[in-house]
Amino acid sequence: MNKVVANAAAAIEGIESGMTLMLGGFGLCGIPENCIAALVELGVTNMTCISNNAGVDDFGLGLLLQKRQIKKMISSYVGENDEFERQMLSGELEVDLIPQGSLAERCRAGGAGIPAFFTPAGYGTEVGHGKEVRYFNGKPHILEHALTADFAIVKAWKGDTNGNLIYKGTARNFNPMMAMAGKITIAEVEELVQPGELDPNYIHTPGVFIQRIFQGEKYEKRIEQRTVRTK
Amino acid sequence: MNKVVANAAAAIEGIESGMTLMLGGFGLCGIPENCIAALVELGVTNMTCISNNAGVDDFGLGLLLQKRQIKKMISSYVGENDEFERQMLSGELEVDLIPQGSLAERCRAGGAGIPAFFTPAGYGTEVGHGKEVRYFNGKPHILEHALTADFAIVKAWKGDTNGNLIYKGTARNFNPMMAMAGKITIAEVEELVQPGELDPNYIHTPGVFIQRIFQGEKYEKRIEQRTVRTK
Amino acid sequence: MLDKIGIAKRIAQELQDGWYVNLGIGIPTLIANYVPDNVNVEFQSENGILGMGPFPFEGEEDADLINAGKQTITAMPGACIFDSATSFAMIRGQHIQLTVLGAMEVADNGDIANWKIPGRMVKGMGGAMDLVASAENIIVAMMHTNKRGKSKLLRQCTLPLTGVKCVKRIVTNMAVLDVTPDGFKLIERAPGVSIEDIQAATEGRLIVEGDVPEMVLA
Amino acid sequence: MLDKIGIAKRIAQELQDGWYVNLGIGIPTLIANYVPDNVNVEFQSENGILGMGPFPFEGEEDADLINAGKQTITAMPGACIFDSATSFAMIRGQHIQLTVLGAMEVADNGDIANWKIPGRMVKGMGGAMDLVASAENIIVAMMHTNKRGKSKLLRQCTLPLTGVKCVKRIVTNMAVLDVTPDGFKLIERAPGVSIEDIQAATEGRLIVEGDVPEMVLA
Repeated sequence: MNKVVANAAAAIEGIESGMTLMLGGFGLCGIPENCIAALVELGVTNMTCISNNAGVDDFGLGLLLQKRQIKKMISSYVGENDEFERQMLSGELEVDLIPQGSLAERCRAGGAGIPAFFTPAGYGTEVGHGKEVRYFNGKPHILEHALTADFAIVKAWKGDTNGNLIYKGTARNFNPMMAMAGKITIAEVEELVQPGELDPNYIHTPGVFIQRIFQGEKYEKRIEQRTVRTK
Repeated sequence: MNKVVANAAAAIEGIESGMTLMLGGFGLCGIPENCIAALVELGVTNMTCISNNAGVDDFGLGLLLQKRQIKKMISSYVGENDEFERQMLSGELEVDLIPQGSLAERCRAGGAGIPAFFTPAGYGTEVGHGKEVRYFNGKPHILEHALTADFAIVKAWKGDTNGNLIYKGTARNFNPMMAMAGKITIAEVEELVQPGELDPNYIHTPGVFIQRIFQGEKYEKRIEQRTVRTK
Repeated sequence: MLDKIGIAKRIAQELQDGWYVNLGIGIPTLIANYVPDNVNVEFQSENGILGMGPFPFEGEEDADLINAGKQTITAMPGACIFDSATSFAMIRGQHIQLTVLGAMEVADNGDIANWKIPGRMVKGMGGAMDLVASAENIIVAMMHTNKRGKSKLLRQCTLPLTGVKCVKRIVTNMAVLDVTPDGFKLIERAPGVSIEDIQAATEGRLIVEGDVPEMVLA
Repeated sequence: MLDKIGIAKRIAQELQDGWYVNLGIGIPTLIANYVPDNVNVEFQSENGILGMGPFPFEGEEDADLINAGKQTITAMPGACIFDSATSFAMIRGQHIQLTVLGAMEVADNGDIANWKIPGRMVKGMGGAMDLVASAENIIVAMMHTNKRGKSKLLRQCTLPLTGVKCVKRIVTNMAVLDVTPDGFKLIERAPGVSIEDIQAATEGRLIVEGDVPEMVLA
């Protein structure tokens, strides 16, 4: 068994128009830059993308939006992207907005074989419309279902050829849950190492969840809100 | 705010007869030895203990069983303990046996504010009796509810005074989930350090889940099945 | 009348030693700058960090270390990093003692709306729905009226809700108010603001009992 | 007739390159010793490790590194450690390609019983119920008959079930059998065991079609 592929183009082999993808990241932090570029290049269309955000106009998933490759977004917050808002309000883009915690938990559930669970988030709001309501300890909860994807694409800091991953800082975010929830999960990493080079005690994503891995290149890691203080 | 207490006796202050406790560990691996000893000393009775196993006759929770301090055990496997089996078969001890994965997930759910979830484990068996059944993708699942405890007691390798914990090897097991599910969670650690000494990227249990912490002493770390090969 | 910093300063007085606190985007973020000296709190950012520190010095920004507002941040000694599922386990499991967030509208039964203006603006709820559905202690930080001078403290929300009957306290540029079964109860007035001013700017039911003190800001 | 090692060796032939495999306590544990040379598999132990290695050398035992049978183990290069919830996320989420476990009884519809003898023995199900409820590929490793010579391959289980209609294949000291809609289908005979021997030792419906080959063990 060899999980290592040469590059992003090889990693996304088998991704076809109309499929559902999960893409890790929060804002532009921890997004699979190499694979997104390869998806633009590949030109697949009518994609359903599950991702907490939709990038910005000219980076991240915004690149796929520009090219009209996305049919539907499943996200929690899309406030940084004018093109997104335009396509959504004009009806060109289907959008399913999900509370962030429910999105994270639904991805985890999809990977963990939990088909559905109850959460209080969204009760009494649009999010709860049409969903089963049940009270626990006197408090209303709604039933939410697991999310899975044809392909999940995650970005890690380091990975070994077994697929074990370590993320850096808050670039971890949704990546670990999405890694669990892909029928096929692709990991792009800044540094690919041999088995034994990562301490087994500090692995964030066990290799069992990863089917393909490669070392990405030219990470831009764009900062959305550069905030500093003066010395 | 100071989470640090002097020792096990101070840590278990407020634990009273009749309460529900969660205790981390798998077999004798990763069990809170110091706090168990202190509970024997304290002499509380009629306890409900949620723990994957029940120790062996003369170590771990077996010590509390010997002293008849436990009214009810909620566990997945109790095969290593003759006194346990005797008390259970004679009816002195109430026992609720739960599939190991459901036990882990129910503790996590308790800590994560998920009151209930569906799982396939136990469908069509005694475990499923009386529980709601629902089909997802044509497969039967049962509804399982969250578990919480008055006190959760966990054992970690290293911890800082903020309550951040790192476990070592397979001594991790149930400790992280139980740490989340205690109304009050006590952590005993082999080495207590200052904030900043543990790398934020490799914390297994965030300090937010821990209310009391202390450095334990004289860890025996008994091995249940010493298996070796010859050079 | 308070400015945004004044609102942040007033809310900072609510912080209690040992609390874990989630601060929303906007005014709430400013609160971190005004924590009282004798109070230790840890700030959680729902994208996955506990123990957020101040912004980095110029040149020390790390693209892999941001807060929920996508701003570059630093980590305090004793911080920890976690994934989004664990982050919302903390929130949903009520391990965070206080949530402070902004709002477009608050109703006098505690309903809140802050994520959508149908047909005009949809940014998404982000973590707000999880936060308001679970937090035991929710303070809303906002201006008392919107840009057109219309009250944001209503009898009923007109915008799609973020959560129902969840807000406990509201701190605006004009007042501190608590949500009670009978409506907004006026707790404090901002410096120089009269009860009449507040009544005029509040559309929801307003309860004024006895002397309402003026806020004292450090 | 096979001994326990023979059963383990035969099951080892089922392993496919790249699989993640969970081995139960007892005979299944032995399988790790007989993995074919050209096959790479990783063993998962449900207490929280992937990439389990052989037992440690004497004096190198680590109390903090055990398998689900509470035995001291080692970790292979590329191993990883995780908590029990994540471990069963792997299992329940069907990320493990093969589960091998022991049984007291198997019924010819795939039901399995292995955790309780009412009034006499209750060890608990451990992870077995999660494993059998989710694994797509379940092999039972057991003796064909119990200590009193009674068949363990039944028309119906008499003991409390661990899982329903889940077992795919059974490897005993006498035979390899698959569970089919019409009962146990005999796939292979153990060396020196006749079809009649197997028929006599099998209480459940047994399907014998054509020539049934004898197992070939390396």
